[in-house]
Amino acid sequence: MTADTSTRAPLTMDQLAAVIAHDIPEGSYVNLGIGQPTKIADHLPKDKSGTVNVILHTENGMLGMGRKAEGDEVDADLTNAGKVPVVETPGCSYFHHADSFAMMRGGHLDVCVLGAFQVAPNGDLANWSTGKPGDIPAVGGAMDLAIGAKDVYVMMSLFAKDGTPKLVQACTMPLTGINCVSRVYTDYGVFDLGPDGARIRATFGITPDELCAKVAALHR
Amino acid sequence: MTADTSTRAPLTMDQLAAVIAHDIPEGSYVNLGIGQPTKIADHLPKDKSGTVNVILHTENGMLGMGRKAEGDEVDADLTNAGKVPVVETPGCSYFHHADSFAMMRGGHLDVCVLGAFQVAPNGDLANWSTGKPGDIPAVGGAMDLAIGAKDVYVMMSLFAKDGTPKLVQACTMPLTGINCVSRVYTDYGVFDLGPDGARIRATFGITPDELCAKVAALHR
Amino acid sequence: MARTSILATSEQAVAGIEDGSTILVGGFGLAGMPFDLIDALILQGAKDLTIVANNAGNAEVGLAALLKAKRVRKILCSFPRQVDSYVFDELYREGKIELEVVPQGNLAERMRAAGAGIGAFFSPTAVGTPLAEGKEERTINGMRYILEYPIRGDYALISAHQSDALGNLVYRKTARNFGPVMATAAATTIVQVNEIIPTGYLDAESIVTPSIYVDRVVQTEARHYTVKGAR
Amino acid sequence: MARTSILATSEQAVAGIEDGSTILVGGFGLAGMPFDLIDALILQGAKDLTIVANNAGNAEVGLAALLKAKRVRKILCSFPRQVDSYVFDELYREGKIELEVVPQGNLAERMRAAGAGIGAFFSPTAVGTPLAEGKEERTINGMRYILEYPIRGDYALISAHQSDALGNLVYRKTARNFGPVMATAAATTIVQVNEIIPTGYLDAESIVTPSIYVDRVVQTEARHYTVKGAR
Repeated sequence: MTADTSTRAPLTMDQLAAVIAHDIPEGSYVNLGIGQPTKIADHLPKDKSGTVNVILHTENGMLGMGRKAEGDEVDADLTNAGKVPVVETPGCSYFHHADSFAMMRGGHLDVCVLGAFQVAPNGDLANWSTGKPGDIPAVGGAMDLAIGAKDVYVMMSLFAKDGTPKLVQACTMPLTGINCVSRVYTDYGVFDLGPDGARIRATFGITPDELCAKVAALHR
Repeated sequence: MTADTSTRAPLTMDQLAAVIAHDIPEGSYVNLGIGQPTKIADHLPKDKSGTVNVILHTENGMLGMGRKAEGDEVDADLTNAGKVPVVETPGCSYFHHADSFAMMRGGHLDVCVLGAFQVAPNGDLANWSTGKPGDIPAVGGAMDLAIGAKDVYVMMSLFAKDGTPKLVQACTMPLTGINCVSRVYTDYGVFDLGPDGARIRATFGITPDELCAKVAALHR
Repeated sequence: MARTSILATSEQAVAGIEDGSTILVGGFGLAGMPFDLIDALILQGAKDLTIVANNAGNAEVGLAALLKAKRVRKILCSFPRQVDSYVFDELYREGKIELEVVPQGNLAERMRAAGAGIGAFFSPTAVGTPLAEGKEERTINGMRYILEYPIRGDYALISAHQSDALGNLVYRKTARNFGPVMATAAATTIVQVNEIIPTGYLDAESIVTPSIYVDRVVQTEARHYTVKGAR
Repeated sequence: MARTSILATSEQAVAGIEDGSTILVGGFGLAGMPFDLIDALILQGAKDLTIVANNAGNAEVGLAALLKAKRVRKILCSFPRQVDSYVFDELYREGKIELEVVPQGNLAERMRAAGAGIGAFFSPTAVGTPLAEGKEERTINGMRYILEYPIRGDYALISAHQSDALGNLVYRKTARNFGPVMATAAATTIVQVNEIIPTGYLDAESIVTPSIYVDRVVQTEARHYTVKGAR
């Protein structure tokens, strides 16, 4: 564990991305979900030669995805799962959608990091639909990603805009997957989910006691 | 239909191979089973430029399989399903076993020609095991091939060594597939299998009446 | 499947597509979208279509143009809502298009099953979620799975990078996406390619879609769009 | 799966294989057979093995040598009996090896299912035959299917043509056969290649097995055998 539990303030999402990046073991195969998790790519540790030793999977059909493309590098045939143009890295490979999702479903990726609306201590995840009437349902690869790696991490702000915690005792929004999340990274702390519920792994700018007072799903 | 029903004598297996080759439409994708059916490849019609316009599939992972390799052409990495070294044809492609059998199972091949121990008028096929105790069972791709094309043809001698017909009212040997054979090519005649049973399409060196007298599964 | 036809125009390539057909449309966002085939299909006039695709169109090109022309009765896709899916959004809110949302991996695997002759398969994706409601569930070796059925197309419209004269295809980068899967899952597969090259010029080891899956090919001018506002 | 190890010898490559392991062994006849890995496994000594392969060995090389060394308790394969399978034939007739015959396409698809996280699938192959006895059957859209379950390996031993330093693989001609499927279906995939080349030298469009499926690679001298008496 690398995060200093005595941090003065909650982390920004960029700082949190750096924390997650540091926790991903070298040599891992990783899928970074659309949204905040894509920031993690900028913080992955480099070796002496400047090489990032984590291989990124993008579910639209590539291993060894590189950074966002700039200027002349933009190639409409080469995008990430968020449809943003990206570049190749040496040793990258392409495959079709059935093969790409077989790679996830088959449990071959080491880590997948996803955003979330709600997570519960039992590992249930809600991140595809707020369930509000009138919303257009759109799941994309969210349900495949939720079960698509040996470890599924969530990266999110701990509190919603209305101040309610997004780590909840039981998800009330439509589920993306059940018992699938093993760790939750938030601006106020990191939580390991297991048979005993959510265990505090680190806190940022808040004490464990203060956190437990604010988040009913947490207990010491 | 091309075979002359007034042939003086039953056909040799090479002559029968030529009859089958002539019946395969130009442009077809075809799998020729191990054994007698491989002879058909030598008789496939050529266009003015000398090109065979039938594309051969071999279930070990290739479309566009060519003839047997000779001398220096032999490459241990390139064999047919009978493990005989073969050559490429222009436009051939390679794929792995799961993709190769998906191609068959998915009904993409036009014609598959198989040998048989027994065939019944309902299209049941027995060609993988005589069912004798002590025999080592070995099925290979036989059961996949039996359902592996839009049309499954059988090529066989009409009579076993003991003189009994191999076109039988019901197969007594272990089945390879059910209701799968649509046409049977034999040295004495060609039979279409359909809802009304086996219909004589051509005879070789024998009259339809003589044939019906010898083969109980046939009737006029 | 009989020999692949190489056609001169996109209009010829989409000829005969009937009203009410189910059409698999390649592409992930705009990468791999068969723009010319769709434009030709709009001119051709087939209506009351069921479309299977990953998205429900971006801006007003490709699939979005087909939706805008009111030719689509129903769409099966994984991710209709995007920054620039306003054509679909409006039709959906007005109740003028039916939507069935399918998780992306199940969408791909269900088409693969159709092409591979698999009757149905047990998938772990979506177990315990609203998208599994009404579906058969089974526990196998302690894991929960949902039974999923094949998705077949009457037609597939896809794009590829190159075809040889036999119809063997190679793709380019992540534009490959659904193309190779859809090619196996449709009764008639229609492909637009950037280039048709003589048979024998593609590496036999590198052919991604063998010609057996390809019915019609047309060479078109490559058009590239990126999704505006993607981030 | 952590980064692929590039090893100096076949002995290192097969280190740690435990007695009683299930091992997927690549090759169709002798094409694609990982001869050096099997020879190293014989020296390594693991016994009581369950082998999954297409055949049950030819002559006395490769898989046949492993059988001859009495290391194999059971073999799952599609086609044990061949012109030169006398090692297996004798063991089988003496009751010294257990045999489970699986149709070739189901064998491949069951390993694919293991690699792809599919819980089980309905296959039309073998319906109504003795090999479907005792298996669950279901009629879907008027067609009869048999439920088939994944086949997983503790190890896969396969051969490929080239690997880059990351472990991406390409194969050569029909020696590709079961390799790419087995690589996905085993907990640990061990590959012998004719050549290891620097990363970046393989065409990204042509890589058949991405490095994620490859755990250990060793470069060996290519050995080629053809099946004697095949016709």
